[in-house]
Amino acid sequence: MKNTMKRIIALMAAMLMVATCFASCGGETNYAANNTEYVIGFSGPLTGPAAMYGEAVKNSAQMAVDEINAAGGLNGVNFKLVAMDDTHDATKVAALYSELLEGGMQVSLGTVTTGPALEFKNLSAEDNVFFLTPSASGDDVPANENGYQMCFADGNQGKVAAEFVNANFKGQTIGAFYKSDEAYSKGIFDQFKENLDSSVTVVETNFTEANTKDFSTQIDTLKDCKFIFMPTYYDPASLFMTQAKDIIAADAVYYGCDGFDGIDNIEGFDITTIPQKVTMLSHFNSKATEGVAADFIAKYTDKFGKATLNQFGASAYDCVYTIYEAMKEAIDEGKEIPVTISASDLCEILKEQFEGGFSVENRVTGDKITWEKTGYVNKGAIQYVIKDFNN
Amino acid sequence: MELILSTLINGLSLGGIYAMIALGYTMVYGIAKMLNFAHGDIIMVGGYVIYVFMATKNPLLAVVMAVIFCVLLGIVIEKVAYKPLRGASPLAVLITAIGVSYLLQSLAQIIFGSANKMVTVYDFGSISFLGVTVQVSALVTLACTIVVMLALTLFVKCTRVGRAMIAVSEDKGAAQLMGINVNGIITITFAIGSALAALAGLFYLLKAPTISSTLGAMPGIKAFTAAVIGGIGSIPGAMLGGILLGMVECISYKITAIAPYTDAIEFSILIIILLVRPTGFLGKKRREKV
Amino acid sequence: MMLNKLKKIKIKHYINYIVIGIMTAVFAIITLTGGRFDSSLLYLLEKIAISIILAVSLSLVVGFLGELSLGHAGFMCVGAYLGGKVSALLADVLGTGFLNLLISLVAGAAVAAVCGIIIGIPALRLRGDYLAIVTLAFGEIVKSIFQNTSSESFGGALGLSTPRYDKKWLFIYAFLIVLLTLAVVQNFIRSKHGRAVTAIRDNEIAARATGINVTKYKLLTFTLSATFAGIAGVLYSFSNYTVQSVKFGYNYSIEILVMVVLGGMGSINGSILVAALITFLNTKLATILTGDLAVLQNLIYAVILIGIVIYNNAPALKNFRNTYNFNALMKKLFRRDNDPSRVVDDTAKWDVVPTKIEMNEVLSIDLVPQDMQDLTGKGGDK
Amino acid sequence: MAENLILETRDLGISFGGLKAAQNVNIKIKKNQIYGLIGPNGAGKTTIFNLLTGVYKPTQGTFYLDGEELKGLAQDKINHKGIARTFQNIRLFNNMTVVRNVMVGLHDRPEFKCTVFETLFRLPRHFKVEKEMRAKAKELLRIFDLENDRNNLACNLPYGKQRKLEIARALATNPKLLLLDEPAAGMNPHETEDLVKTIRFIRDNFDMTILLIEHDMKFVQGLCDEVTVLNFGTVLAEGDTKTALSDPEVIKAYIGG
Repeated sequence: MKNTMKRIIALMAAMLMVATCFASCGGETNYAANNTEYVIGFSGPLTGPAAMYGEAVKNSAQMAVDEINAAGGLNGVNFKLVAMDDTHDATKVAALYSELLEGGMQVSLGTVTTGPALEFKNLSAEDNVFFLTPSASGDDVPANENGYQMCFADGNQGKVAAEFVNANFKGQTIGAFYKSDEAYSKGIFDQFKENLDSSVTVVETNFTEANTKDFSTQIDTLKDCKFIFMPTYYDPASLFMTQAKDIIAADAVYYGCDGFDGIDNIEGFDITTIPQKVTMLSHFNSKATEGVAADFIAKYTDKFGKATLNQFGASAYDCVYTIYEAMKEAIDEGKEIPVTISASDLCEILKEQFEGGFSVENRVTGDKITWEKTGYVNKGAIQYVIKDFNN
Repeated sequence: MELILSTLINGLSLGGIYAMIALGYTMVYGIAKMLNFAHGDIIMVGGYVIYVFMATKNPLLAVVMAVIFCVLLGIVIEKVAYKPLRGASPLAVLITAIGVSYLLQSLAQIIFGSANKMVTVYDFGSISFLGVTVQVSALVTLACTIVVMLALTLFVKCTRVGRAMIAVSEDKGAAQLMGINVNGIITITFAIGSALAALAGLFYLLKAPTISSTLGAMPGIKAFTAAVIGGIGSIPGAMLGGILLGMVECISYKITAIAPYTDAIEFSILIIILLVRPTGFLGKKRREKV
Repeated sequence: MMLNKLKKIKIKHYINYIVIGIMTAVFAIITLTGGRFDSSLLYLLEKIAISIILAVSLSLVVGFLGELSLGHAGFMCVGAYLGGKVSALLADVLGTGFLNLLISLVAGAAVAAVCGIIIGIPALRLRGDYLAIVTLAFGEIVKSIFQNTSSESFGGALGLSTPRYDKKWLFIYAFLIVLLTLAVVQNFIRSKHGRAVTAIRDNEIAARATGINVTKYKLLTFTLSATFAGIAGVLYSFSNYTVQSVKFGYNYSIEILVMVVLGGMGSINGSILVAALITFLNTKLATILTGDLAVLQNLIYAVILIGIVIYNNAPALKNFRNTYNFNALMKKLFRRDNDPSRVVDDTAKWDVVPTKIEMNEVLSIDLVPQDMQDLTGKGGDK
Repeated sequence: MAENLILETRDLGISFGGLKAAQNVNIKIKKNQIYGLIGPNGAGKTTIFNLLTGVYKPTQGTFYLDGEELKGLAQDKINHKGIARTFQNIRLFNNMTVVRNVMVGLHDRPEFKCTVFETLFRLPRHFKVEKEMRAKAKELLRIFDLENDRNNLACNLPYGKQRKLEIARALATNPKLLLLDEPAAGMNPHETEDLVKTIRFIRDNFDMTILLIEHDMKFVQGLCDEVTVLNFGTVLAEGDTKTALSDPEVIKAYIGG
């Protein structure tokens, strides 16, 4: 018995020692205290079905960081980009976020996709970390004070699409195809339907995660529609088009949102074999021949090829520059941003900038970009034709 | 009318695929008395083999290679993972099968990456009749399934090996005493099941030309549902169950209000059937010996 | 007298309480005295606690009742959504304090328990493979239903937003709940009722003939197991801002199953250790193994799973197992069981792999003339 | 006379599909009897046991234990009413210790009642019941000379001891009628002799009535007061052991022809 008591006490002491090693005393910890560069962090799907987006964001953001550093950084201080792979899985975000923060992240690009962003926005609000997401378009993503979007919010996309339909298809029947158990797809569709003119009839059909391969029933439902709204990612969309190419009328139009981006770059899928017209709502023209966008496209394809060139990357490129310019403006206004500034302090400074009507001009994804207090972006949308009718 | 016809054709072709997979399930279950959880993943392997050999632009070669590879894989899995456990508790065998399923999925993902791969095996085009446009591949799938089912029934009924299979499924011990090589029969069963899975992989690719490492997981479970509905161990039962499930799925997707719950509906059917009639429609009842 | 009583208590039985209890106490003391931990560590601890609760509760069904459940994540899902919803509703009235946690836990656990009863009913009629499939189907049904709810009720595709509990304290509560789980589960299995459950596992037919109410105990075990899965779900909703039902798919159920199997089915301590280890590794590997290598983790689990099961169950390896097992190895290392006069303590024999009656053995009608040798051998000497 | 009957079956029978496994079986067993149920293989002896213990529901007739009709009750209920059995192929709880096997048998005795709630919260009754159950189990094991094996796993016992343990477990449920399915199967003459003594001991000391299936005729003749001979599911002969066994029909059935 004595022995056991001794053992228990020894165990307790050992644990106390180990635990105290992990513990730190006092108030908030500044994980950036040892930074020698400004650290920008984000998490995105670097692998998995949505990897194309994560890669694009990572490449473009890195490109922007390299350019800024090559130009001397911010008053001589360089930037550093840290990317984490969340495989589009919201449950991984919390661990990755702490990893980022404890690794010294001071400002963030949030996450690439919406699902993980819903977790990220709250985690970052807890620690007061500023983020400007290039592509997580969920309506709730910028709900907290510390979050801003570079892309159009889903609701906004749905609204713009509905306005387009209201203007062009009054009194007609259109089709809609969406994924009922995905935040992005369902979110856009709900907004779309809400803003739709009552004279427009929607034939809607949906699919779920369990069946992302065989769309014959859905195609069958939509086969008489001349305009099909498809707020989905490119993967199911491309499958739908392949399976439907003979069934849906050749003069029908597929109308997608930013998830369509990259549909013309899928290995094994030749979009020119699809007779129908494919259009999407975008803020980036990947076939631009002049201006900043053309520069970006040239630089990007030169470095990473065409496969991952899409608006996610373009948006991320703009995000990094926006953050850089906001910090620069703050310094110009006399605020101090030391390299070891804590994420929370930097967040206060950036929030003040963004709330104070900060804007950037002549960027890849917009000529003049401003932000509302809610965190939503204000800029022009492009109706982008990926591919016209075949004949 | 049009609506009914097109739903019918879609349901039949999807049901054909389920039936094809369910045939493999049902044979293995009937003879080896185990739920081969990895069966669905053999479909995926077949799909990837087709994908690899489609580089030669020869669909026939790709399909033949897929069948051969899957048969070999099926035999290897049986020998390495299941045979040592013959006579062990069913729980242990089931867990191993789940392990094999996981193994195949993760191997595929390591080799081919996690992104979906598009692969067009052969474009049969489509035809129109009675105002309905159907993909020819759907009809091909259905025809093939029926042929395979008939062939299997004949094989089991009329050949020595087939009759030996029935004997093994009835009573392993007695079959052994009668001079039947039980292990050999089980191996043959796995080989046939895997070949069917490879074909199912082909039909899947004809239907939806994309492949990923989780391709077989859901169809696998659904096909098991089909096998149970039809009565596990019964070849016509698997066919019946597959077609039934395919129809249910297509009809459910057709009705927008319940479309999102299609999976839930299918699985509820499974649970209800198991509770009300655990032997399915065409299954035989067995009594426990005390 | 008192000392005598104390002596009778076997430390071995309480070692898991002691270790976890001390750990919790230590962390609580540090937190109380103003110490802070990195949020990554806190989050890891929360996850470990959740995993332990899940593994221990699943091992009740798999290890002790001997039935395979592939829908454990489904019960967790129910708990997470219901508990999360209750706490979100209560947050306006009560804030996110301890009272809220308590009420949500009770709510989540209760609903999960009801689901446990519902899924326990098939368990009475089915067993083995069929039951496994039914539980799997249940998990998928639950997932699919919550995925498609309206955004006002349970958030639908966006997931349910839940209040996150103060992370400084949540992990301590989580570990207190781990202790509670352990107490309930271990008290249950180390009682006459637990004995009845293991009897059903070992030989259901004999258990029935011995007067055990198999129906009652199967339902009870499923319900108990589901309840704690529900509690784990509520904790999950408290440790995250959103509950998204995709998480609770069949893969997650398998992950829990892996913990139980690797821990040695029927070994609570094994489950605890492996649950903690796997959760730790998963978190660490998630940042190390990036890219397509991330699957390597699954590959390794699969190989270990197959290996362990074959090693533990293959009839051909029986002799090998008896000479080279963990206990024999320990004995060799520590030589403490060599004294023949030492009576082996019979209350500690829980660490054995369950065996069920062989299916082949029972799947034929009673009337097959199976004992021919009796006629020729015994019948002769009358 | 009638009130002395422990078991009475009235036209008991069952058919599986078209197969009549047992039909019109009438057995009357008096208190404290050792009663034999014999017959060639496939005669339906074990089927009768399965009917009596509720494994199968009779499709014909009924049966009474101590004047109470038990037809249609669940297996555990029938056990509670007072019928316990052993199995032809031994069914022990292999991964549990010997003493625990017996304690499972004691599980539903009213004197060891203890609710789940009480055990979960470790109320005093839990400890009291556990202690008493263990003591009782040890007592039973002593009778069968298994006390020293009590902490071994049941599967590690030698064959003869496993048979004994199964009987001990059945006895632990405190039955009025004990059904033994081929208790002497696979035993050597010495063990069999030992078993005869044990069965007599049980009858005398536990005030027990015993119904047993056996092939070993010496064993039956030496032990049973009365027998029923079954063939093809029907009663061939019954009554006093010696008379029944010398019935020419019975001899014909056994020797064949």
